[in-house]
Amino acid sequence: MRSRPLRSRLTDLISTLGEEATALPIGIFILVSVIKSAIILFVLLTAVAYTVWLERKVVGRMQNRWGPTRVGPFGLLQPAADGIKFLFKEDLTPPHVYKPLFLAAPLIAVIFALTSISVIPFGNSIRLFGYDIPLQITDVNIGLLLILGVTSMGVYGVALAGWSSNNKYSLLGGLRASAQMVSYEIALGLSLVGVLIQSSSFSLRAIVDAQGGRFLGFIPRWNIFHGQFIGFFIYLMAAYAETNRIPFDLPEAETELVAGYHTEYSAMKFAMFFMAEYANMVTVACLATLLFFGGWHGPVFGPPLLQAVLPVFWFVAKVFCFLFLYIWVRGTLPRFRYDQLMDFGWKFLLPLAIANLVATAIAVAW
Amino acid sequence: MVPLSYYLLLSGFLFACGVVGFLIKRNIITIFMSIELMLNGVNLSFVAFAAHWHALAGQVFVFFVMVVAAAEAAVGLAIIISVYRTRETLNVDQVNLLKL
Amino acid sequence: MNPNLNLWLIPLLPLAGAAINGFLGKKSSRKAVTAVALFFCGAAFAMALSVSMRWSSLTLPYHEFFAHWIRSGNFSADFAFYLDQLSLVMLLVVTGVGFLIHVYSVGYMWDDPSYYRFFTYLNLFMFFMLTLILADNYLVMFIGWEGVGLASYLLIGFWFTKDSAASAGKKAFIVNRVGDFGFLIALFLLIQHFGSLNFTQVFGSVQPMGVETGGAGLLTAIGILLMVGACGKSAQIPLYIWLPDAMEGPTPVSALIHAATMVTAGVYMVSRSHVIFERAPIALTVVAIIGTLTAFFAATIGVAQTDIKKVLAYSTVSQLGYMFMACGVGAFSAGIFHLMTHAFFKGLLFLAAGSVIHAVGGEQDMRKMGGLRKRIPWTFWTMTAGTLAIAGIPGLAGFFSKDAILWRAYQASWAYWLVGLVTAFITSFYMFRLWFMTFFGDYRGEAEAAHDHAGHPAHDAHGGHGHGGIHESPKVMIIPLVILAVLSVVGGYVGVPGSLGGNNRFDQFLAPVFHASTPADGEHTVVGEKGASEQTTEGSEPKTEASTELLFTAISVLAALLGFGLAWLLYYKRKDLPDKIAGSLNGFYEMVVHKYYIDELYAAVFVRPLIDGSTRILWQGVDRNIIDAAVNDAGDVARHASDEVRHMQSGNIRSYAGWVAAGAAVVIVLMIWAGVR
Amino acid sequence: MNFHLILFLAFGAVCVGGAVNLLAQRHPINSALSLIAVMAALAGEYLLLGAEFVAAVQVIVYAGAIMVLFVFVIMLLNAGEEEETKGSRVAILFGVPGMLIASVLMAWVVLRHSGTEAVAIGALPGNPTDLAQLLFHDFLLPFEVTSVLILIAIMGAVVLASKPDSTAGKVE
Repeated sequence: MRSRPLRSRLTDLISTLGEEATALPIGIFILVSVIKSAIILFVLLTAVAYTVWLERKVVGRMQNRWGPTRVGPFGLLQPAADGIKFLFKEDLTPPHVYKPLFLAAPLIAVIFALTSISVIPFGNSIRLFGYDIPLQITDVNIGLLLILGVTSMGVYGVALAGWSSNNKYSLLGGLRASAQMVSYEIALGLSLVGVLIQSSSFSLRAIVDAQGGRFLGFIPRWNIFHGQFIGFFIYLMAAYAETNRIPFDLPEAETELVAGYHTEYSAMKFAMFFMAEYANMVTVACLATLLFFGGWHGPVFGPPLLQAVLPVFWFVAKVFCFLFLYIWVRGTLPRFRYDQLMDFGWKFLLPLAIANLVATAIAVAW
Repeated sequence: MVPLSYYLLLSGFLFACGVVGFLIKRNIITIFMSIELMLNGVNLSFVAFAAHWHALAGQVFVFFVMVVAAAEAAVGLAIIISVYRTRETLNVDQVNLLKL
Repeated sequence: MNPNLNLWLIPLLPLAGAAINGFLGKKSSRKAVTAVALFFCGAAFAMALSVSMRWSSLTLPYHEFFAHWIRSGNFSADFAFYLDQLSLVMLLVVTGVGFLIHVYSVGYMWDDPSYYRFFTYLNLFMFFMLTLILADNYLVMFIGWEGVGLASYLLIGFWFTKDSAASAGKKAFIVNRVGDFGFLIALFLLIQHFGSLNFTQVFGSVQPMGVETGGAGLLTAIGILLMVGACGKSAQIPLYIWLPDAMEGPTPVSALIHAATMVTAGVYMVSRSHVIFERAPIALTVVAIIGTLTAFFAATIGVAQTDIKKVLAYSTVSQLGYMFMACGVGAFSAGIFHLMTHAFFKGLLFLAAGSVIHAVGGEQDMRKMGGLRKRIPWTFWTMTAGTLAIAGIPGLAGFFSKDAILWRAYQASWAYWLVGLVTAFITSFYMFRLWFMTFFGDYRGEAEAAHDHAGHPAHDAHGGHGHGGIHESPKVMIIPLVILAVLSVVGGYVGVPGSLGGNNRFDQFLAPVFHASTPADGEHTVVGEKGASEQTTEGSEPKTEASTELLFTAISVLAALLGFGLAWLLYYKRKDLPDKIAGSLNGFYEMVVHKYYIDELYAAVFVRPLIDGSTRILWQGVDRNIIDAAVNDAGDVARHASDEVRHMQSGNIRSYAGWVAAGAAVVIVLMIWAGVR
Repeated sequence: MNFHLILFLAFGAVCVGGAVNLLAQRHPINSALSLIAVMAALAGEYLLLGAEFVAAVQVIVYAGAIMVLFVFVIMLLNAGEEEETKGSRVAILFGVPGMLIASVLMAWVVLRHSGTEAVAIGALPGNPTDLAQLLFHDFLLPFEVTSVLILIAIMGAVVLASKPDSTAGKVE
């Protein structure tokens, strides 16, 4: 795409943003993009809501109780009820807060959380109405970097919320969050470099494409089986920390900090943090799937319609597995101490990530 | 198409804002941010020139500037913390003695 | 092509010895030190001998290149060695006599606590001296030149705890610096005018030049400056004053450095530069006059000295004067001949004197000796050989070489000859005076009684052994004496002049060096009084002159015998006479005893004004009122100015930033202004 | 007007607004957020200039790491609003006007002397492979030097920021 001749200024501009420009007329491109955004937003928010439901259910079962059961069958309508509840609760703003940032923080958190999903491909392109439409809002050739950048901005939401609340628990939560996220971002980024070296591209689609095929006829050629197991391990740990999930949920450690950075938040503002957290979980799970588990690759069979849907199914299934893993870990593991968390990040994960990087580089260079 | 001079003007404006910020701000952290602003202004001109002359080396220099900025931020903020620890102020006008 | 002679080994062997002894000697036994020193020195001698064995197969001059040293523009100076007949003679003399003196020193210095240090220095000296001799250019020669000065300084001040020795060392060093200064300027002139210091190149450039007649030209200047250097090193008027004081060093040092080798470096250097001198008659005349005067002057001082080593020291100065006289009249080969024989007999004399001093327990005053003939027969007989040789008694080495010089001096000017002859007479007189005073008559000292008490000066390393009173020296000291005595006797036969039936092989041997480069035939008549000498080669002297030469030989023999007779009369037959004569010659005798008050004169003329001038003008005037004042005032100005300016340093960061920004703005405006204009 | 120019102006407006806001705000956290906005907008400008990788790194490193540090420090030290103190007259009297004059002059020079040459989007491939070739091959030595620099900076920061008594305790 970099050597493509310049056609018009507009297509040119868009060519830096996505591949579709040559395939679609501009009007339809915009239309399709809007539709895709809407669908994905809807799906994502639904997924977020039902991840919460799933979590309550699974953790409940793990703790030998039922979880939500009253609203709808199996409590399936519980997320809707929760949403309504959040919307109608009184939106308190404590008097001592720094108001502009107190209001902006949840927005920042949720916006960046939702933005990062935009470059995630869910499957191969499908043909609709004679056009090739990729299952992705936009395919940027530095997609992975973009996700990293956007998630790294997400820390501001937490940090600013903690600070603007003007409350020592919140402040401590914000400080912990920013220190923790900056620290683990390094390990996270380095764990991805191994994958990047193997696929030699930043484009998520290209990375997934590089994972097609099999070893020995039956082992999928996913990166996790392709020498990146350690990379995946590091990624998983760092991702837990980045999303402030147990066992790294120090910023909101209830036993110490009441509720950490969102102690002062209530109603919809609190819901936004909640959404941001689960959206981030989904993003991270998607990323893990794409980078280490072959994305939408999986057995494809059956009639054409099934063939079109199966890749998406495989993708969603893998993401679901990750989300389940999150919940499972939450139900199982205790919380780290803060110094343990920092030691783990700097003294174990980071050197391990560097070693993995060096080993991968040597292997590839061989 | 945007003329190179626009980029240069923007870059110069950012730089000048950085200098002025350095001069008029009293909070040592803000002063530090002004420096980052200057560096960003310079980076913009690097990238613009890289595009203008079709020389990728210009972009490489941006990385070096970023590394220096990162190093500077790390050390500078550490200094700020230790200054604050001893003087309990961030106002540079009150930090004008080398000894305590 | 020439075979590879590995000349570099010759100087480096002693250096290796010096290094080993210097670094390890302190912990080693005396025997080990002795072995190292003698081995490396002897190896150098063996190398020199092997070189001379292969002499006939060599094409000369022989060059040996080792490394580039200085390369700057067109100028270059390399580490390189150069070997021709002249170098070979020097080489053999230095290594041979040096080795013998090393052997002698083993006995002489055995009891000295700093035994290893002595041999370290001695080997170091050998290294520098050999470098000096073998140098391919003036710069390498200068290394050796300065190096022997250093070694000499170290050895004169060997007993540095003794104040007089330390200051004698310093004196030698400082006086030498004066001469070196002249030498250096000469080198600079050479570089400026010939762009090189390499002997071959310099002489190659000089050779086509004519003889400078009308006044002083470049070559004259260079020649005189070189002579200044030679004066310092070879103790000529006016820079001879350090040599007598140098006798503070151990006697082997006096023998090796201040008689046989180092002091002859000046003669060697002048001879080496003969191409320059031959074209600068004024410089040659200066050389001749200085040489002649020194010879006479030093000899007269020698008459009145009572210290046995001082007598020999002045004798050395005097003999060096002879050598310069020879050089000055263009008889370079005669000078070198005398240099060689002098090395033999003066080395012998010093060593024998050392043996005498050794025998009488460190006493150096001849008035307290006497009658030693029977007690120390070996020393007596070897010393006799040396005395006869220096006095010019026919058949011994000194006779031939001195005769050659006098004959050539006469050819130049009768005045040189006359002074030389008188000097020869005086030389004979004071040498036999020494001989008589030391070995004849009755013993006047108290060494018998006080031989082993600790009262006598600790120097000259007598110490422990020889408790039995006056005694002969150990064999290790006697053997070198004997060898040198033999050389003193027969050494002259390599240069028997034609008039005595010989064919002067020495002169012929050196002829390629000295005659290959004489000025072109048309020029030499202009040399005037020296013209005759340069025309002729001694080996082929016209027969008509042979009888004349014989006559002159007879006259000088007569002078020598006269000196002997006078000494016999005064110091053997009528011992009361000298005091009477001294009494009658009251003022003059005092003057001679005090060496013509030259040291005092120097003190008055140079040292006092220097000290006063330094104190009054340089220190209190220039230093305090100008230099210090300038510094102090500059400091005051800076302090006052910064007192004003320091208010700028408020400690306020923004203030600094403001200055920087304002300055940057000014620079930017200037740049834009310059660009727009 | 064209699309490219519109985007440039939009990002540029954010830059300018952010920079001015940085100066105008009294509270350091607002200044920091303004600076983050400037940096993000600059990343957009880099995209327009075809420097995708630089844009991404700008966001990750500058906005995502360096500025987080700033915010962290502001939070840690609980920095309040700027106090009005009598600072330096020099800065106000000479520095600011001088700088403004110089800026105006430079702007004038840039406008007067630069031609109508335009920078096209995507004209320069800012793709990571070519950049890597430059960075790890042609500029290897500077790269290594900067890595040493940053290592030293890390150590310096650790030493500086660690509490004096805590290090003393370790020595004992």
